[in-house]
Amino acid sequence: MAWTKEQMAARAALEIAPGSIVNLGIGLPTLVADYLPADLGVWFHSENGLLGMGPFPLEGEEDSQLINAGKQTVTVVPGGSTFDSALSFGMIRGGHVDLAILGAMQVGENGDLANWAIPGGKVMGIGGAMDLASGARRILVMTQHVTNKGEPKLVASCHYPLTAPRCVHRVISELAVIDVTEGGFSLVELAPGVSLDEVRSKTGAAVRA
Amino acid sequence: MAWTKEQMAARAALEIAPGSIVNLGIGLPTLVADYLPADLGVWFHSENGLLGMGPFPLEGEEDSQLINAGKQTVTVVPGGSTFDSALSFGMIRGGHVDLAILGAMQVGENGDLANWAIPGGKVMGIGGAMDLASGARRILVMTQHVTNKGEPKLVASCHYPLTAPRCVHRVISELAVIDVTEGGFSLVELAPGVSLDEVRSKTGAAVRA
Amino acid sequence: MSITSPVPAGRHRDKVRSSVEEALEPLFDGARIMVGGFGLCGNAEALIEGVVRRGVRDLTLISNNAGNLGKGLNAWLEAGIIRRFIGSYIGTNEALHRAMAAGTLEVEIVPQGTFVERMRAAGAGIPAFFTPTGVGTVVAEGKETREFDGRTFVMERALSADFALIRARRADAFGNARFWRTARNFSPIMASAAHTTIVECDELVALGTFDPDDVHLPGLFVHRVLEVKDHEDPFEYKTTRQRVG
Amino acid sequence: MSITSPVPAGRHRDKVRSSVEEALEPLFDGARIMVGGFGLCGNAEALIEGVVRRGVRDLTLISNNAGNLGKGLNAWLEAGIIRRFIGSYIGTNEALHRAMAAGTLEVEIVPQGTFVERMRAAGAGIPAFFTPTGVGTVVAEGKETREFDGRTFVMERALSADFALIRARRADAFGNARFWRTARNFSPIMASAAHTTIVECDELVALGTFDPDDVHLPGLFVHRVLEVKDHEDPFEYKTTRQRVG
Repeated sequence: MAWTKEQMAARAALEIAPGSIVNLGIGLPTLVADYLPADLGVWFHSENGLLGMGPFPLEGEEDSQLINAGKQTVTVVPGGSTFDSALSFGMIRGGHVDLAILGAMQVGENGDLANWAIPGGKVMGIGGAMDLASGARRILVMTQHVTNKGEPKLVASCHYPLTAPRCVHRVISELAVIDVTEGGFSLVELAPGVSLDEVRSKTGAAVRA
Repeated sequence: MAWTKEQMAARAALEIAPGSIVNLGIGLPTLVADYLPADLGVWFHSENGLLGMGPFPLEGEEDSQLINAGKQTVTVVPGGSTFDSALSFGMIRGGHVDLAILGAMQVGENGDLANWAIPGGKVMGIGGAMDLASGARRILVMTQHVTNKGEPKLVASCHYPLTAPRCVHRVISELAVIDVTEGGFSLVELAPGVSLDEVRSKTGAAVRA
Repeated sequence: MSITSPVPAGRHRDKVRSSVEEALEPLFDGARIMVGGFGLCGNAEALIEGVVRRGVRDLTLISNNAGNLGKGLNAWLEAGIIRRFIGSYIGTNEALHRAMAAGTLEVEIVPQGTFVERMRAAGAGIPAFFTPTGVGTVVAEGKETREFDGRTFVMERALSADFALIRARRADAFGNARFWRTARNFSPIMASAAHTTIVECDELVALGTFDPDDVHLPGLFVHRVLEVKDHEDPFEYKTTRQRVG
Repeated sequence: MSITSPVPAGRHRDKVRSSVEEALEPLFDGARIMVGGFGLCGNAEALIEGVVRRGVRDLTLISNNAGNLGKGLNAWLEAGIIRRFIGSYIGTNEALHRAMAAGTLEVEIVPQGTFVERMRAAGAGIPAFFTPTGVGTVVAEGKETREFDGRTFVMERALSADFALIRARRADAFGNARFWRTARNFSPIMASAAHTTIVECDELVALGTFDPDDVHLPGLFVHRVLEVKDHEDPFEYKTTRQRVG
């Protein structure tokens, strides 16, 4: 049985080292924060200028000037700090963010990431995606294994416009955890009740087991 | 009669526009601040990270962590701010400092400035001199007209190592105020009782009058 | 003594303006205007509205977003006064999607970190720099790339503007400003990259109110200051958590 | 579920150290060490002294100055543990002049703005940038120069280090730090450019003491924190004015 989004988030949470700096992308990755032990000593970075991002505020305590990169109202934990965008992206590009968890449209077996534009589709913009993909020390992708149309998102070679080449280290889908290695995709673990054959049939490149 | 150092400073003070940002070099230029009307709205920048530098502190009020670029204790005026050196030199290089008043070892008739090293002499370092000379919008030099050995400091071509090429706009010495123009040195005014002939005889290049 | 070539008075006194109209007086057609804010957070709301009334056009807008939900900079799109937009994100901005589809607007999309670093470079006198961001993507197409220590980087150029419209929580008469939380974002950097920076603050305070160590934007980067007491400060997405227990 | 390649624990917890010796434990011979401060102002005095006792040598010292008046980093010069010095100013530093004359020390003198911008670049992931400073001087010799918009610039490279020794007024256990007045200078930039940043603070405060808007150095750039209650804080030139009336 494939993982739910919440189970994917819980699985992704296990990838976060104690005492690390983590940036969670918009959408699915945002859920990961809910599955971290409070005493893990993890600091969340939001590229709009916030380190030490806390959970959503209680109703009535929202501050329109305290938001995350998805423009959602958030809070700041004790020890958090705010700063301008130049410093914020200096943190990212300079390798001070240990882990970024990002969504994906396609991941190539060489680690290429495409997550900002579909040819012929509406351009949504780049935002901080390219900086995160090329700057964070480790890139974890969280994504559904196939598109709404059933097409593989893990592919031999991305044909969507790239966000960054050769940047993805690991992918967590609802079916499996898969590493990007020198030799291509390599299975790390399967969701309960999911077979390697199913993963392989839904992946657009070879998956080593 | 040649100007005293204090008279040179008073003359240099007239070069400072109301409401401008001014950086005063170490030594002679430091005196200029004493000759500015308080209501001129001038803000002094010190490249070690201070805007709105005030006068020396009263005895007993010195703070070892509040100094100017000459490492002298200073004060900060209401509305002043402190910042890191990257921002401070961004201000200089980015053209946000309207005027720098600097000392000189040699000034070339093309505006070249040499003020950091004498060949064969002790190297004192560069400090902020090169950034100021190439970054401030206007460079005013305050200097004795000749060296201790009687050699001209305003020369046809600098043979001391340059601080920045073609950067000096105006020179104030104890004898005269001289502009650097397309056509070389050009007299602006003489100190009282000083003759053009004296200025010319002590200058290592032609001086137009 | 006479000064034969008197220096013109500097721009660092008498900065306080008493109306939006007065603050925006120097704007001109075809100007390049930076507007601070991340989405609707930290927008100079009164100045943004004022620009439409001011009647300038053919503007280049340099801002991370161009409004959203019909708010903020959407007003400029709807008034048709923007010829070109340089920013990083479009998302669900329907007004911007419409203008792009209609072909009335040139759009240059830049990675957000490159966007702010280009402005930081302009403000700091750096004409160009190398960054890893965008290498191997469309962003690097037509640009110079280069290897340093075995990794490839792309050269990006400084990005400056004629004006920056900035929102601050508090400012003084010299233009020293402080921002609140994530409303700081691009604003202090844009202030450094523009020829004329206009700050709209919630509260104008006396010179000396700020501790020198706590000025987010030194007044040297600011040329006009306007107090605007009431702001809408719209929420883009108001998200909350359940109160436990 | 099992993780087959567990990620190593990050460096952002348990940063507080209880002695200079413990704080300096990771140092090694041949290390490149940045030391904050402008002259004697804002020096990490206890860490500087501790490095001599630590017994490492062949160091590259990256600091604007290298002490003065027999104080501060002069101790490193006198102990003979520096092989190379990168900074901007020597001035009346007799210990440095002696070491240079004796030929025991390589010295690289860099314009101060270029010095700090190179470190800022290293911290911000920028491998190289162009600056007007030094063009037409010995500083640009052997370096690539290039025209942008009719002006010539020189390309400078990022400058990083193994360690940064930083002095702060106050810091918390995550390493968030605040500086006092002009003691800030190069310190937050060096913290960003070093692999391991060690902060010596006058006062260790509880997490949450600082307003988030007023953290000068976010703890993300800091790896070890040490409280040192008593500092000499020497004056380099104590200058005063007369009390009037």
